[in-house]
Amino acid sequence: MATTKKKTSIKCEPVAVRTVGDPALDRELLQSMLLQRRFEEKVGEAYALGKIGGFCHLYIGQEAVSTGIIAQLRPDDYVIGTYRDHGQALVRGVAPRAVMAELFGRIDGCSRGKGGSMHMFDRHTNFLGGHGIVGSHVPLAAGVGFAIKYRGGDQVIVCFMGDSVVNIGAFHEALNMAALWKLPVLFVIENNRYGMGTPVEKAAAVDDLSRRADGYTGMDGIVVDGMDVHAVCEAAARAIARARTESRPSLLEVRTYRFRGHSMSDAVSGTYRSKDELDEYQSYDPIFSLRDAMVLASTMTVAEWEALEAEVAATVQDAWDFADASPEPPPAALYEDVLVDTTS
Amino acid sequence: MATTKKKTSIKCEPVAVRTVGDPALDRELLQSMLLQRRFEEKVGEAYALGKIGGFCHLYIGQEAVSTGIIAQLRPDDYVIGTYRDHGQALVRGVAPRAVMAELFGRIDGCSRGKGGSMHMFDRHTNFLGGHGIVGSHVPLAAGVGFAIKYRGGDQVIVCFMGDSVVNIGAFHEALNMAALWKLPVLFVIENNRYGMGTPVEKAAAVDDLSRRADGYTGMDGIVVDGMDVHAVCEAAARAIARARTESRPSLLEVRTYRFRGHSMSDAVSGTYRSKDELDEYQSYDPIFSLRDAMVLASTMTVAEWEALEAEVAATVQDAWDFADASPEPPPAALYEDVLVDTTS
Amino acid sequence: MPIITYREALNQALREEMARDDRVYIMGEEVGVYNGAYKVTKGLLEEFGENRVVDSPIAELGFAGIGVGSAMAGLRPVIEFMTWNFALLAIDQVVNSAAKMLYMSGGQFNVPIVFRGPNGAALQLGAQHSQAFESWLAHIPGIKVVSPGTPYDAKGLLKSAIRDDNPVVVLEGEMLYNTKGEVPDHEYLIPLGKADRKRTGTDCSIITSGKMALVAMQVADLLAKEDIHIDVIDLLTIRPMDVEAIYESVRKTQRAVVLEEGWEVCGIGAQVVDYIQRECFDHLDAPVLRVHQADVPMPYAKGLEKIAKPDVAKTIAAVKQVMYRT
Amino acid sequence: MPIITYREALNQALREEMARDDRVYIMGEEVGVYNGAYKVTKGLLEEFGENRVVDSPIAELGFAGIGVGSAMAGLRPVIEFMTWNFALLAIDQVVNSAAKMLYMSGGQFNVPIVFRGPNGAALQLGAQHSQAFESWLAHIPGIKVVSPGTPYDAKGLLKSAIRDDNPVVVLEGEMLYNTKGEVPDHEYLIPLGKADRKRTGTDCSIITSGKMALVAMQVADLLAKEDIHIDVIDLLTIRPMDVEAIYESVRKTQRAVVLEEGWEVCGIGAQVVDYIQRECFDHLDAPVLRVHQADVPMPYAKGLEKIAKPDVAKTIAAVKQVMYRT
Ligand SMILES: Cc1ncc(C[n+]2csc(CCOP(=O)(O)OP(=O)(O)O)c2C)c(N)n1
Ligand SMILES: Cc1ncc(C[n+]2csc(CCOP(=O)(O)OP(=O)(O)O)c2C)c(N)n1
Ligand SMILES: [Mg+2]
Ligand SMILES: [Mg+2]
Repeated sequence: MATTKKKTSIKCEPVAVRTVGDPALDRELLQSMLLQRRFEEKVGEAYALGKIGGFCHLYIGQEAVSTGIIAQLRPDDYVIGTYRDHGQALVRGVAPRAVMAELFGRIDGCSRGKGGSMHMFDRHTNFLGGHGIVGSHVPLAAGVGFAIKYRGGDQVIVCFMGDSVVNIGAFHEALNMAALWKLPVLFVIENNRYGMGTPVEKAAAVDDLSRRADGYTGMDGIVVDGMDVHAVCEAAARAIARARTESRPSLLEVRTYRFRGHSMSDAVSGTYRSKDELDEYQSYDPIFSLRDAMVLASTMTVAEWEALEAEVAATVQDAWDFADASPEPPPAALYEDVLVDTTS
Repeated sequence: MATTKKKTSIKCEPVAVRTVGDPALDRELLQSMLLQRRFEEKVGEAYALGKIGGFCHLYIGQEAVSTGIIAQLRPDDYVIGTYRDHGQALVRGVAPRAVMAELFGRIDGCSRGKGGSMHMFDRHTNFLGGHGIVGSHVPLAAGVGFAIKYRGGDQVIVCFMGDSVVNIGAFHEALNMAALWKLPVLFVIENNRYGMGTPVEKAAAVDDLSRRADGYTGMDGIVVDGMDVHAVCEAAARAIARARTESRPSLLEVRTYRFRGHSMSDAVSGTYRSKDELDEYQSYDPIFSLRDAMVLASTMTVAEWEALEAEVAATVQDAWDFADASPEPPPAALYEDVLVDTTS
Repeated sequence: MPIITYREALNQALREEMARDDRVYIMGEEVGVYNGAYKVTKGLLEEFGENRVVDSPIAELGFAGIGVGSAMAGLRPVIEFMTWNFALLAIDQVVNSAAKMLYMSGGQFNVPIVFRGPNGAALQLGAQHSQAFESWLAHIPGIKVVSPGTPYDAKGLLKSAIRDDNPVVVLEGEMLYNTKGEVPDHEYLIPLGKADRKRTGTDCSIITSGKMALVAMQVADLLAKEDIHIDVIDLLTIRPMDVEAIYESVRKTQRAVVLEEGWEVCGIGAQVVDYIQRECFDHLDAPVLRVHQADVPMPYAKGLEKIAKPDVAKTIAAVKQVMYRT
Repeated sequence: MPIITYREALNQALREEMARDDRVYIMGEEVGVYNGAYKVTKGLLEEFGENRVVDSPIAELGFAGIGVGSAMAGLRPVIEFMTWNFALLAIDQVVNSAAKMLYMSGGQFNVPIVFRGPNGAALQLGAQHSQAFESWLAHIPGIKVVSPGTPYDAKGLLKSAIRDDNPVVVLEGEMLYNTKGEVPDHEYLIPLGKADRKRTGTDCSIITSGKMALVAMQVADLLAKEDIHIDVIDLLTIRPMDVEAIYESVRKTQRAVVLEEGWEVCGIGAQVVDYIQRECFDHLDAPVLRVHQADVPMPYAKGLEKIAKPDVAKTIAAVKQVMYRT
């Protein structure tokens, strides 16, 4: 359940999903999360094989956040995020083929192979990237909110960011202006407890990250359990409605956890976090806990689950095959896309 | 009186001083404020005569802030501030001659004529400048606090800044680290209601600037009437003691007003603030209201006041004469002070 | 032709483009109620309203980013930096967001934004307020950089900058705002990427831009009296640079001086020298010389500041040296 | 002599200087518990404790400023930027605080600080993570800039940087950390401001620094087989630059190629060209050529990235061209 910052408590610490919702919706949520999971597991394989290079940040464990939030958006809304962007891209509707091809650095990638893992973009779904400098996309999100308001539209932009962003200046400058000018932005902190190897409490002098909204009049600060996709849906729906109808920004802290290392070169556990801690959080897996609750409540059969797995596996394999067959960008592409040669 | 942020109220809006304190101390406070006032009036004259160039930001109206706060410091403490720095330099003990010579761009200036109005520095009094980029000296202050703590000292650094600083990233980054690492820093917001021509409420999405401390656990947020030098003294003494003995940072918002334009080219009133508003605040003049209260309470005679005026006038004239006689830096100075040629 | 100030010329450009395209808006510190710190945006708030002339908090990184974000969503922001000195705080948004968006999105998101404001030294503003950043900005692929020296150029280039679908940096000069010049009544644009030969001469080229174009013209006037005829190439656009105009001039004069406001090391002049020696090697009768700011932070003291700055005398000395007339 | 990695060499330098002077401390993201994003600070937290090896939040502007403030108060910080790409957020503190403090305080406050971290591209990190900023930093008076290419140079220069009483920027290379080389057991320092002739030859000079010094050495090896003998000048310090070493080399070889990692326009190479043409004009048999990154943001795709980067083949082609052997 979404709670306001005043009531922050252990309820917002990740726990396993115990409730079920509308069966059809639950199935969609499950499908959306599972696609991310299986897709990224495949990404891990491709990386090991050298088909993907550079920095690659997996989202595994955090799927309920993208799924729960993006599900509340309209097609004409906007989404922007960090380098940990595969999950959001997929949920937003960027084709798995295009995401995989981008990871493979191929011409059919959603950024023509020029962006890579950290820079997924897609004009058709208003997916505005994929940004690599911590905090720097937060003002961009406020700018999109500004443009929406400027035109008198009722769209919304959701800005995903990591927990460490609350300590960087760009975040504050953007929050201040979003609050001052009442921009329709939902700022989402995916608090997965670590910024690389640094625990949140060693970086932020605040117990509850959503309290960073306190310095900004008109900005709601909300905390929600990010392992419970229903809770995420509900909190996001409210904040997005507020943004859409009242043009009011919110800061939503989602408590989650990443099950993999920070990037492909980072150990899963051992240095800055313990195996025990990891195991505990894995027991709250947002996907399997929803599945189990559904099976328990008989809103899904084991056979249905297996069919879902198979369907997702096929999609992911198709993405891989497509990416693998897509050509590298031709040498001439090097000098393309530096500038456009139009004026208006 | 100092009040905490919870009780912010009209009490913290500038009003005239109505109380007196210890007569000897009051006389010192009055002298300190009057020196700043008369010194800067002279600066205005010198500027009009072309003896001073560039940007020049007068402090007139805000003297109770520097006087009340710096009076609480020890000689081995540190002070750092903005481009509006003449007042703080004088109160901290930089010789009026050296400040005036700096303004005149002469070799005997406290920064050898190379800094100018915005960049007063003085090693002997631990006066660390005089900085021109809004917000950028706030991390420097945290760094000095870091150094104090590193060495296990019990000094304190006071960082003066304008109201618009609460909207810039550097401020937040510094506050977070100061709170996180418990650094002995007193952050002082001189809320004179405008950043150039922009009223505070058009720039900061927060009613009470000291609330910007709320996002930082362990950081006290305090508001105080900056026209009442006693109130400033009291609030500063408490915050400085906390920094010195508990190594805890505070954010002190001092409500004040500048009686002159933002800089020499800015009209005193008419564009962004009304003559009426200015008049009202001038009726709370921190200097004359203290004088009047003292005369009323018979802790000072009119003759004593006149003697004080004369003494200050002589000091200021001496500073002018000194500055006027000081040579310009020689051409060779151009290439000096770019790098030191020592190692250690 | 009407004679107006550089400030008015910029103001006209903004007004005309805002009237023409309602996606164009202005954001920055003091641009509205205050009419701009240097009054470049005078009257625009009144004419276009709060929605389109937006007074921002002092938050350069934030509002530069807001500009970029809004451009990604279809607006055409003109972001005013009160001076480029403060833009260092926002440079990440210029370099990492604006300049790279098109490329890293594989051509999907262009960023039609203008970042403008005064660059370089005025008078006695000291070390932190007197910097010229043209070479930094010119270093970055994915943006265009213009640096007008006259009212005519300022208006025509700013209009083109606003219409350009790429990020364009406009470097103005605080010392230029009051300078005057002819500006036609009718609408005109100056194409980005084209230099302007401001004076034709055969003895030596001076390659320059912005505020220094005025210095170059004074130099040309003075030297003409000594029968030395200068070809003055005002680059106008610093990136992409009109190298052909440089080559043509230098191949004719066989001697060149590059005059710029900023520091020497890796300055614009270094790049111009590189182009010249590479393409006009056999035409050169003397090494190309450069005139620039002394390699020190800007001092406050009047006398020191004066000798720190590039000026007419230093430029004349350089011309005479490349002509072996010293 | 022991053979160690570039990473270990830097680590030794830090350890030795921290042991020698307890005012030296390290601050940055992940420098402590994590042992550094690239493990350069490995073991230092354990050895020197939390007070001296400080894990900071992600707040480049803030902790760079904290470094400068602490240096004004007598400490000797070594600030690690996880990469220089992120240092753009902090560049105001480097340029406006660290570099100008001594000057604007009239000589009162020097800032003995080191800003270090990897600069330039690694492999497929894309546009925002693959930038080389040496020319930006070299542009600024009031700082020194070093760019070591080998373990030996890295150790000796970092030690000197830490002892220097001025702000010093140390540009490392992510691709260099695993490279190996001889580093003596005994203590040594490499003076800032002195170039190193890494290979002696008479046919052409290659002037370079940092990671590109390794490329230059490969080029020299390969060309030696064709009886072309390269004089390799590794600048080591980019600011102040050892111009005498450049002049001496070019006066001997009469031909030069400048090789750098970053973008062309106003790059380090442009400045080197300027020095050469100005001081060695009559010695030059051919225009100086430059090798550098393609003038585009760095693409992710492997093949595109490869052709965007300066490399051995491009450098050989440039050498042959200045020797008219194409
Ligand atoms: C300004 C900046 N500094 C440092 C980095 C290097 N870096 C990339 S991700 C990261 C950790 C971010 O942690 P968090 O915000 O919690 O997001 P998460 O990775 O957990 O999703 C760091 C330090 C960067 N990309 N940008
Ligand atoms: C980063 C930055 N942006 C803009 C400026 C220009 N500027 C100088 S002072 C000022 C207003 C500051 O107002 P405030 O903080 O309230 O201080 P006050 O002048 O009232 O003392 C501005 C916009 C600057 N110096 N630095
Ligand atoms: Mg995190
Ligand atoms: Mg103010």
